[in-house]
Amino acid sequence: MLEVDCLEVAYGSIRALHRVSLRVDAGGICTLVGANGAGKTTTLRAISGLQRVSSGSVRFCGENITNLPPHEIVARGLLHVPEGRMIFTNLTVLENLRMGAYLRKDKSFIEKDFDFMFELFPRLREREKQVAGTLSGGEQQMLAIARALMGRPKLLMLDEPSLGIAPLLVRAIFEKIVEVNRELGLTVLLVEQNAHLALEVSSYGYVLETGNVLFQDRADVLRANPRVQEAYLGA
Amino acid sequence: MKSKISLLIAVLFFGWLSFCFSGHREASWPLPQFDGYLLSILILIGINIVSAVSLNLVNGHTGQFSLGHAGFMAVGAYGSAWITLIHGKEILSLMGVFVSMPAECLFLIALLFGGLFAAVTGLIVGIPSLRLRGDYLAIVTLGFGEIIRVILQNSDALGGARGLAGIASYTTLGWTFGVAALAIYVVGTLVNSTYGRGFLAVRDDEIAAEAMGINTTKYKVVAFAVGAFFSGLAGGLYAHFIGYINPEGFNFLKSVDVVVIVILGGMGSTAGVTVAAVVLTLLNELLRQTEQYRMIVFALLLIVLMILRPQGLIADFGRLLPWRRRA
Amino acid sequence: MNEFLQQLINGISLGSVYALIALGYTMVYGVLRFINFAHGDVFMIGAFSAMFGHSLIKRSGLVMPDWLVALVVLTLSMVVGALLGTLIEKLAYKPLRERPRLTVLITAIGVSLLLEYVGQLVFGAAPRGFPSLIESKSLGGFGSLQLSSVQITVVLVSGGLLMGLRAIVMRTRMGLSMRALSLNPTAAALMGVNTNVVISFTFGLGSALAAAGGVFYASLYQAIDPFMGVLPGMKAFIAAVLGGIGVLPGAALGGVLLGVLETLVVGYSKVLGIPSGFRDAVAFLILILILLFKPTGLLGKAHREKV
Amino acid sequence: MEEASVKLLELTDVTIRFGGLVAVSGLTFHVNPGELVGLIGPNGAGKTTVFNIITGVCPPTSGSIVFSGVSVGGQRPYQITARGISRTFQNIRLFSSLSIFDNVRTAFNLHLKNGFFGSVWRGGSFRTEEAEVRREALELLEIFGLAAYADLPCRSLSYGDQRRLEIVRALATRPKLLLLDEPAAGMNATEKLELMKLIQFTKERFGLSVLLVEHDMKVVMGICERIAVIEYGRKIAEGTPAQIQKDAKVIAAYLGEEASDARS
Repeated sequence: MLEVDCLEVAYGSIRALHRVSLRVDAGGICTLVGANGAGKTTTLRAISGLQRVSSGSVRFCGENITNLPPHEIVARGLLHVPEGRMIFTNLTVLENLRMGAYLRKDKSFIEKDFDFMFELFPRLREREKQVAGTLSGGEQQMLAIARALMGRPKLLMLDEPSLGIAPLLVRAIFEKIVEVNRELGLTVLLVEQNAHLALEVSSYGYVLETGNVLFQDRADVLRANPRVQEAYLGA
Repeated sequence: MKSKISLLIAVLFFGWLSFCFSGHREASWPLPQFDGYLLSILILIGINIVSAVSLNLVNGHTGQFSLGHAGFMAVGAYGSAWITLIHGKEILSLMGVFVSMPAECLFLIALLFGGLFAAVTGLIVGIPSLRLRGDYLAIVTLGFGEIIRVILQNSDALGGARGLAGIASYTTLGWTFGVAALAIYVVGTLVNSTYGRGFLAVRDDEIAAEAMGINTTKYKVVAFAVGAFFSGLAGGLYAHFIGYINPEGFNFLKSVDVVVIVILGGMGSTAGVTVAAVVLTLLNELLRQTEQYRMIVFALLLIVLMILRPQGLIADFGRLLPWRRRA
Repeated sequence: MNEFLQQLINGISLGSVYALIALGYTMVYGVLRFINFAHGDVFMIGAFSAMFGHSLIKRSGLVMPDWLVALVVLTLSMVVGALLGTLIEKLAYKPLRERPRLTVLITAIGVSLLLEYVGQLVFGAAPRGFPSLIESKSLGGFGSLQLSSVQITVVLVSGGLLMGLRAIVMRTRMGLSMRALSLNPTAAALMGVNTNVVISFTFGLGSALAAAGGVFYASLYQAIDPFMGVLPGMKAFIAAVLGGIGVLPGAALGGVLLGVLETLVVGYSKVLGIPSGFRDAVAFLILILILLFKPTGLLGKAHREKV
Repeated sequence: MEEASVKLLELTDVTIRFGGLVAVSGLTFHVNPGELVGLIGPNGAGKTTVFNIITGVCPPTSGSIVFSGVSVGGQRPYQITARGISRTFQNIRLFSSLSIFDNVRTAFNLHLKNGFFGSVWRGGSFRTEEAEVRREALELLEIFGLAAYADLPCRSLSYGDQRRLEIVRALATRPKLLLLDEPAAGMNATEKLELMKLIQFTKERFGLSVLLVEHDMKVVMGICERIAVIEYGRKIAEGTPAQIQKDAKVIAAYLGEEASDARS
């Protein structure tokens, strides 16, 4: 579904990504793990058009989307929940969801999808009219995911959904991600520092280090890989 | 080291110029006699060098974009004219007994008074506004400049909107280029020292500068005061060159004139700004017949420059000099 | 008391013009975080378009009721303003999207000077009389209180435009994307918002309001010149800062407040012991005080720099 | 009295709020002279905020900060640097328009005797001082292997070297305590090994204490003598690397719940 080929990104003279290649197959959950500064976020930003790619290509559903502006990539069904959630703090929860459906024309279905989101995340229904900035970190993350789902994506990219969220909620959010993946058949590309949890829910994984893909394998194989454990536990 | 050599050459050159013209409005040997028009252009060039080099310390080296430069020039112009015009006779009669060149001494006192008064104004404006950054600072300094103008307009003792006329023509090429040499020397040496690199550090990254032990507020205030002092001197030179000043002559557009020179020369480049002062003063003269086109040209210059070459046209001028070329 | 009410009315009518211009500053600041220095000159162009539009209609021999002429002229100048605003954005500011804000500010000063001096070249430097679009008559009758039809119309129509703007921003899809963009441009782009289109629209809308402000200002003072936008432009910017830059109701509040304060200072200059010549300094003094003591403005919120 | 003089830096019950958000709450911890302490925690736990509190960038809402027996809470960053705390930044903050040499030279500002008038007058004492600064700056650059590039613009350095230059610049302020904010970010395995050596070398060579914020466990566990773990702005554990690796709370919060059974 998503094919990234030899992606290179440079900030000024500093190269952030060196020829990163990865594939995400339809229907699965794929994880990118790696330390801070390894280039995970940059990879997602390059895929969704937020960051200019200096060489290499990104293909989505067979179509070349390299260096297209973000709104055209969104229009093709690739949605990105960015690091730090980036919800619209001064808009209400409902308005945030409405923004998620920005490009959709099917008005009646949008209303139905609001209900679906509120079923998926009941906490959001309680806060429908509230300004999103007043939500807790976990609720904001749920809102960010729900907002992206409102765009009816084919592929959802999640950047660090556990960032700054209490462990109990992290569990809950990961369960939702799995639920969405199973129920809607939605493909997910996940970036996560909590490698164990992320690999537990995923089918396939990539380990990034300083802008390079270090390993790639089935998630359960990666979990058993001593070098992955070492990187995360420092043992 | 090499930049110090070019600085020294510049200072020597202007010093020599000022020596040639000391005490007279006309040139003496070894320069040819200038006619009045050429002379006045040269003096205007010198005054513009002073005000642009001093504004560059604030806007370029320290990165604090000020749009109120004309206000400080006004303070210097009015301050010095107030001395020569209103208290001139008293001071002259006091000095006449002691010194052989009373007029020059009077002018020196007047210039210094204007400059110091402008510096104090700079401190008053600077200390509160330097908590602000970027475009906010620009607007507040513009506001202070306008307030200075409005105060002058409404002070009857200084002629109100009519201004002051009949100011003695003390400004000579010697004085002008003497002050220009001083401004270039002070700004040049300042930023070429460990202490002075602090100005550039403040411009590059204020938070990192503070973390490296630099009192950023103090640096900004010093830049403001020194910049205001020299623009005050420029104002004093201007007043005693034209002989007539009014508040309208120091409006926002006057500030823009100087800003254009600094931007064209390249913010933070003393050599570039000096050259730009010469070029733009000449351009000004060329376009004087077609005054209505002059500002259009300047405006287009600003826009095109910002889009294509924001570092200025002549910023790297110094590197073109043979002794500064690097392998 | 009557005199105070009179000053208040004068202040509110002037203030509603400031409010219209201030909205443009605030909207542009909201989406692009820079001060569009040329905004006051769009205001000037708006006034000139109204003047030419008016004479065009008169010369064409079309018979229209006065209110319709006024409406057509106002609409025309707003359209011209909107086109000019989007054009300026496309040519001068768009190439600088990723550059430091100061670069954009300097460009904006350049654009402002360009409009003023091209205006001077085309229209001449001397002030021209502005036609009365609506019959100017006194609606007095409350003792010595003078209410002119022009003042009332200006206040009412400005109020209407403010309501219209509020409706666009709060109720339409475009308004939603404008708000989203000003809160977080990255997230807006990730929702599928074409940021270039929204930015152009914001410039157009703000500039149309400035043009309308120009028509009203000219109607109040009945004279226009190429530099008429400089001071009202700066004052409107100050109004935007006073109300909290980036906050729409703040701009409206700041505009009216500034208009009233300024008029009161002039009206009571003798009592206060300040020469009326300080009228223009009042606004700058307010700016300096507000930036020093409450830099976020009356209705604004604080931003923090990330280290 | 006796105890206070033993600890170099001591934070007591430090809390900071931004608006409604409590970023750091009731944090108490210390650094002893000559110690290398690590500060770890998940992303967004408030580690960089702790640095910003210590260096005066964000003054704490409540609590006390004592450095070398003097309370430094509420002082401006440059004053705190003058007392002997220097730092690097998570996202490198060099003076981008200055050369490598000038970046280091600028950090000597604090100790200059010649100010404005000295720089303009350029008398004997000024020239002696400039020569001294030059010598010391080059010496520092020499130690870190950057002297050969001294005149190049700092932007021309590689990422790892820019981080190194930031450390050199911080050392030029002659600190007693060096704060390093994620020095290993963006480095590969070899560079990280070099960095670890560099930090230990720097600490010994200049007799410093070091407080290190770092994500890379290998680096932290490898060189720190003591580690404090924070989560949601609270300290949840403190101890030697070995203790921290066994701490159930840390494993749950930081390494992921499944970490305990994945290790074997």
